[in-house]
Amino acid sequence: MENTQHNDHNDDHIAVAHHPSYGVNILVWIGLISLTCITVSVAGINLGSLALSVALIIAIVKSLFVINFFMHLKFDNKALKIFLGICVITFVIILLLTFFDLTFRT
Amino acid sequence: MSNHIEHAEEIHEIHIHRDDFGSRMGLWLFLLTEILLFGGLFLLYAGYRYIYPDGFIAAATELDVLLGTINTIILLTSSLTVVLAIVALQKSNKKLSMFFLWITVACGLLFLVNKYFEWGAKFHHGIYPKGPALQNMSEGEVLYFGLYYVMTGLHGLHIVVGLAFIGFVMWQIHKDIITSTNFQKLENSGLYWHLVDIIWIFLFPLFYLIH
Amino acid sequence: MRPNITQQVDESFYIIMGISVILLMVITAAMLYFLYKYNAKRHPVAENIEGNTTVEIVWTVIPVILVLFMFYISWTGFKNMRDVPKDAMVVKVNGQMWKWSFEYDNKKKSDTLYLPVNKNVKFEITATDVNHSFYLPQFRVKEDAVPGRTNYYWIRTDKVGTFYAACAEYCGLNHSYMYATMKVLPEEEFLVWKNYFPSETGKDTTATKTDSLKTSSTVADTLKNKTDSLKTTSTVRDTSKSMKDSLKTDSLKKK
Amino acid sequence: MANGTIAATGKAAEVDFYHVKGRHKGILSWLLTTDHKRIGLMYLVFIIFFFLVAMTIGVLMRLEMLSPGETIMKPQTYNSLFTLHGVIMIFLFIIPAIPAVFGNFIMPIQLGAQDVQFPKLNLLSWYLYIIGGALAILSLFSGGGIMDTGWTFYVPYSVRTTTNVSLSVFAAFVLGFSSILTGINFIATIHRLRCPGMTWFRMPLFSWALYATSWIQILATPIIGITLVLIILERALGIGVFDPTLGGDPLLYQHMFWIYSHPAVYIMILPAMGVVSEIIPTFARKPIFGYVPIAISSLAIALVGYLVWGHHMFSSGISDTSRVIFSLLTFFVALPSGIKVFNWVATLYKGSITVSAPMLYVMLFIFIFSIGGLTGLVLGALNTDLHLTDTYFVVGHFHYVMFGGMGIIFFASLHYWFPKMFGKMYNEKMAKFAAYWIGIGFNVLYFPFFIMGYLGMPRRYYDYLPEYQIWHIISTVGSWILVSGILLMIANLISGLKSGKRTTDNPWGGTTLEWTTSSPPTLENFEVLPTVTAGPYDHTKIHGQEENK
Ligand code: HEA
Ligand code: HEA
Ligand code: CUA
Ligand SMILES: [Cu+2]
Repeated sequence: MENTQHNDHNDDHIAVAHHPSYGVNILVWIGLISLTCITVSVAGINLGSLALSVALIIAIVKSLFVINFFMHLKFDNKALKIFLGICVITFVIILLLTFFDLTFRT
Repeated sequence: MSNHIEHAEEIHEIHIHRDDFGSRMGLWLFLLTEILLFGGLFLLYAGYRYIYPDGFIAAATELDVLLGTINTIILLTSSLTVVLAIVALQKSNKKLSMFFLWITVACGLLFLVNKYFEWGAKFHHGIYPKGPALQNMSEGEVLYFGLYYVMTGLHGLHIVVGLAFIGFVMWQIHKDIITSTNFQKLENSGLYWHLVDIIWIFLFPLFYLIH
Repeated sequence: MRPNITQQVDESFYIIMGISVILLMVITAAMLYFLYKYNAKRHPVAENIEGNTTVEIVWTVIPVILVLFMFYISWTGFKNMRDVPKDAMVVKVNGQMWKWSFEYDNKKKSDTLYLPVNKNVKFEITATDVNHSFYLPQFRVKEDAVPGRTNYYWIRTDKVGTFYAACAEYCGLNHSYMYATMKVLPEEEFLVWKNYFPSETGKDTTATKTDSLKTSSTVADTLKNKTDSLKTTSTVRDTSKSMKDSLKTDSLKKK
Repeated sequence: MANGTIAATGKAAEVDFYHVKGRHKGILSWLLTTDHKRIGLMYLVFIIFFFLVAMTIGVLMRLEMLSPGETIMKPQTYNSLFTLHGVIMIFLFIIPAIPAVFGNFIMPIQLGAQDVQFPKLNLLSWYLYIIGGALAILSLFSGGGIMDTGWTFYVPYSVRTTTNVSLSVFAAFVLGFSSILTGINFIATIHRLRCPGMTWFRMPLFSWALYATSWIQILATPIIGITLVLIILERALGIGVFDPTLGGDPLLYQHMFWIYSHPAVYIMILPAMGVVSEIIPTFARKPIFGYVPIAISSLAIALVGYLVWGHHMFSSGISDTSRVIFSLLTFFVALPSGIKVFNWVATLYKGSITVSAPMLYVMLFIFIFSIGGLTGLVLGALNTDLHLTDTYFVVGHFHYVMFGGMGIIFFASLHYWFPKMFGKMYNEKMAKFAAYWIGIGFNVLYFPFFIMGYLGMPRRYYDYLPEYQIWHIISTVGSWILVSGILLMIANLISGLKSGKRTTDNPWGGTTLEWTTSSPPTLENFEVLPTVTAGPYDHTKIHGQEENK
């Protein structure tokens, strides 16, 4: 058993995270503002049951922008991505299992 | 299985070495708890919205979409300025960095002022827990406003904490404790601020944009 | 006929418990045996065993089978429990601090639960203030009484006799005194009671209860008080003489 | 000396961490310390304090149950006492106990680190724990009297009762915060501070267990935090979130409560399982059987533990579909625990076993925890649970897993790491006697609970029908046996602390890194940072034998 296994103690090279430049960030911001406008105007249209999904999808896209660029997760260590993934999956599981109760109640 | 003995003098100084990534990891872990803190509330929201779809739609009409949109834009902008402050500091432009942070603080305060007027208007109309108007509303509406106050209130509290964090960081930048090579604290305050922003990104459509 | 719920619960219990006891004995026996056999005195040099994939698989797969079996047993019992027979008689149960009250399909109300024997009975359970739980220990089943919701279960009354219902969800000061007496009567007697006797809620039970608390007597007394009040009802019943006679003989015949 | 092939140069040059001259002196050198060992010990003092308080309450409750009707107290007192007993045991004792004390003290050393990743945060966790405890105590003497809701705080009762729920609940909230910060600290420590060569699969199993535990702490605790805040808001402001008269759904409260509190039971047991995996190889003189399965099953328990909270709500009226799903998942959570038990027993096979006090406690644990866990299966079964839920059967189940599982292992850890922490040794004979005595008392105390429960004795009952009295009497007598055993154990440890023999650095022949430092360790734990070249439980070269190889 040689010491070949990856030990994330050693990857200090990403200690200082890479940040996108001014320009990229401003572009992301423009995207976010546009998405806000879209979601507000879409809300005016009567989409029925789709409305919630559309609103949520837009919100998810927006938050992905913030997470990946503003919070530069895209350029950061893989461990942090896994952490966030675990957290989101946990939340989804909780939601799902609770709804197994709510939707099947008599 | 090698059994050689390593003399590792060079690691002896490990305790003074700075671990930016470790610090960031700690903050991310904390953010996860924040996500789940609000997650609990989102779970309640989902449950009650499922049980009382009509009440929620009726109640949402009471909120001012314009005000909500303005607040969204304010928060998104403040998020941008935090990032720009980091980029500026990285480029050793301390003045510019401080300037961006001031904008962030201003945006945060503006957001709170808006919220204050929004809540004030609701209170004025008797829409508050045990308030006269709320008592005549349907169950779904009561729950909607209960959650509205709790969730936006908790979010507001996070804004306050975020502002305090950023204020502290600004003071340290001013004192040159945080510098272009040592800015993890600024990063962390930024990460926190973005999370508060993300939560708002979800609160906004869920409360303001239901029809 | 449908399997009896009460018996099914007991069966599941004994099967799962039986498997568990065997597992426990195997584990404990192995442990003690190893402690004895490989004691440092008897076995001074340990062997360097780091694991064995085959046994890992074995003791994963066997428990999987066992737990699936346990799940299956309890699930069949559960399905029976939730599937109320069509002919079940409905009794509405209401819990409040700290008494039970019952309402029958003819709007008749009572604090004592009278039921006909050999009948399927469905309880529709709710509460007015806080959570309670309608527990019939002798029938091995309970379901919470939650304000704003109606839960249900059903039982089959298979013998005449006196039973009791307890409150099994903590509900405050007198939680441990929240009993109701349950009388299973021969069907005719039950019908007479149901159709000819006045509603009797809130008659004396709460009073007795608080009294019994004050004098800090025991639950047993409380229950006895209730049975006493039951007895008074039956003396009332004696007055409706002609009916009584016919019923008595009938019920006797049945037994 | 498997895990610790280190460059051990001139030792004893440095003094141990008790005698280091720091910036502060006297009591301040403790209150302002950031040393993980000192913080661990400070936790130990207060955790034992709260444990004793709650145990005393437990004994009082048993006295009350000696006879039906009033024995020594009024119903309101009893209701407050079991609430207090539950709240203190859960939030102030069992959740922090092993992680905060032994996790803090031992885990960084086991990883070959000098401290945790965030030492200041560690101290903050301790202060939050103290503040939470102080608030809990304050709540007894203020407001409308001692809370009487049960440790589950079920609405609507918790919103209606006039007792001091808000403050107690706030105390639990603060304690939750403390627990979260500890979790964050441990995860970061395990990711960042493992010494060179300490790969994930060379980590001692105790660290693995703490890693899994920390994840549960981080991901589950916030949910209870917000739920408790909602109770406070509901009580103080009448905000409608759970109140059924306003349309709220009490079952959603129960979901939120158990989304935390079920995973929380694995916060309690996982660290204990980690300790077991440390002690057994040491005293069997051989590597643990199935290192990888045990490590992975810790993660599996953490994961599956998330999916089963509904089994506490089988009788509350959740949908039939969800009951079936939750029940099935509950059965699966037994598998990883089973794998651990089997591997532990298999480790004994062909070992060279010394049954010292810690080992004795561990054997007791395996027996008692198995009973507790297996009765958990009866509760997880759909139809039997409807009979047994909220009866003494449940009370029996959870005392077997909590006290018999985690509590006993807390005692085991005290005995196992005692020489390391204090550099002294207790009286081994006495310790073993106390362990047997505790084992007997424990079973006499709690086994009757299963019988009573099956016969239909509901829990949280101040008063009961005379037919149950015989079981209550046996159980109360058992509590006296247990009390004497625990007092004996404590007395023995204290006298060991005062006048015990000095020990060597490695009295048990352990192979993990903490046994390579001095007892007690120096401030920075290691003279020279260790480098690890093999797995944690390699006994082939125990102390002194490595040269011969
Ligand atoms: C340390 C704490 C702890 C632990 C580890 C557990 C472990 C388990 N618990 Fe327990 N439980 C509690 C603490 C704990 N519990 C508490 C505090 C309550 C009550 C809360 C309240 O209402 O106040 C409770 C209540 C509770 C209930 C609800 C009862 C009710 O109110 O109706 C249920 C139901 O499913 C349950 C099930 C289980 C199961 C299946 C496990 C499993 O994880 C057990 C797994 C272990 C084993 C199975 C034994 C070892 C394995 C073998 C010997 C191998 C062979 C076995 C097979 C695979 C078949 N528990
Ligand atoms: C870790 C968890 C833990 C532990 C260790 C214990 C330990 C004990 N518990 Fe526990 N118990 C709970 C957790 C725990 N309990 C929980 C969560 C509940 C549910 C609460 C609820 O319903 O909300 C509960 C409920 C509960 C009940 C049910 C109440 C009811 O439903 O009506 C009972 C009844 O007998 C009981 C008894 C005991 C006893 C006798 C002990 C014994 O172990 C105590 C043994 C005591 C000693 C051995 C003391 C020795 C020491 C001293 C006497 C020192 C005194 C000196 C000084 C202070 C200096 N407990
Ligand atoms: Cu009603 Cu307990
Ligand atoms: Cu559970």
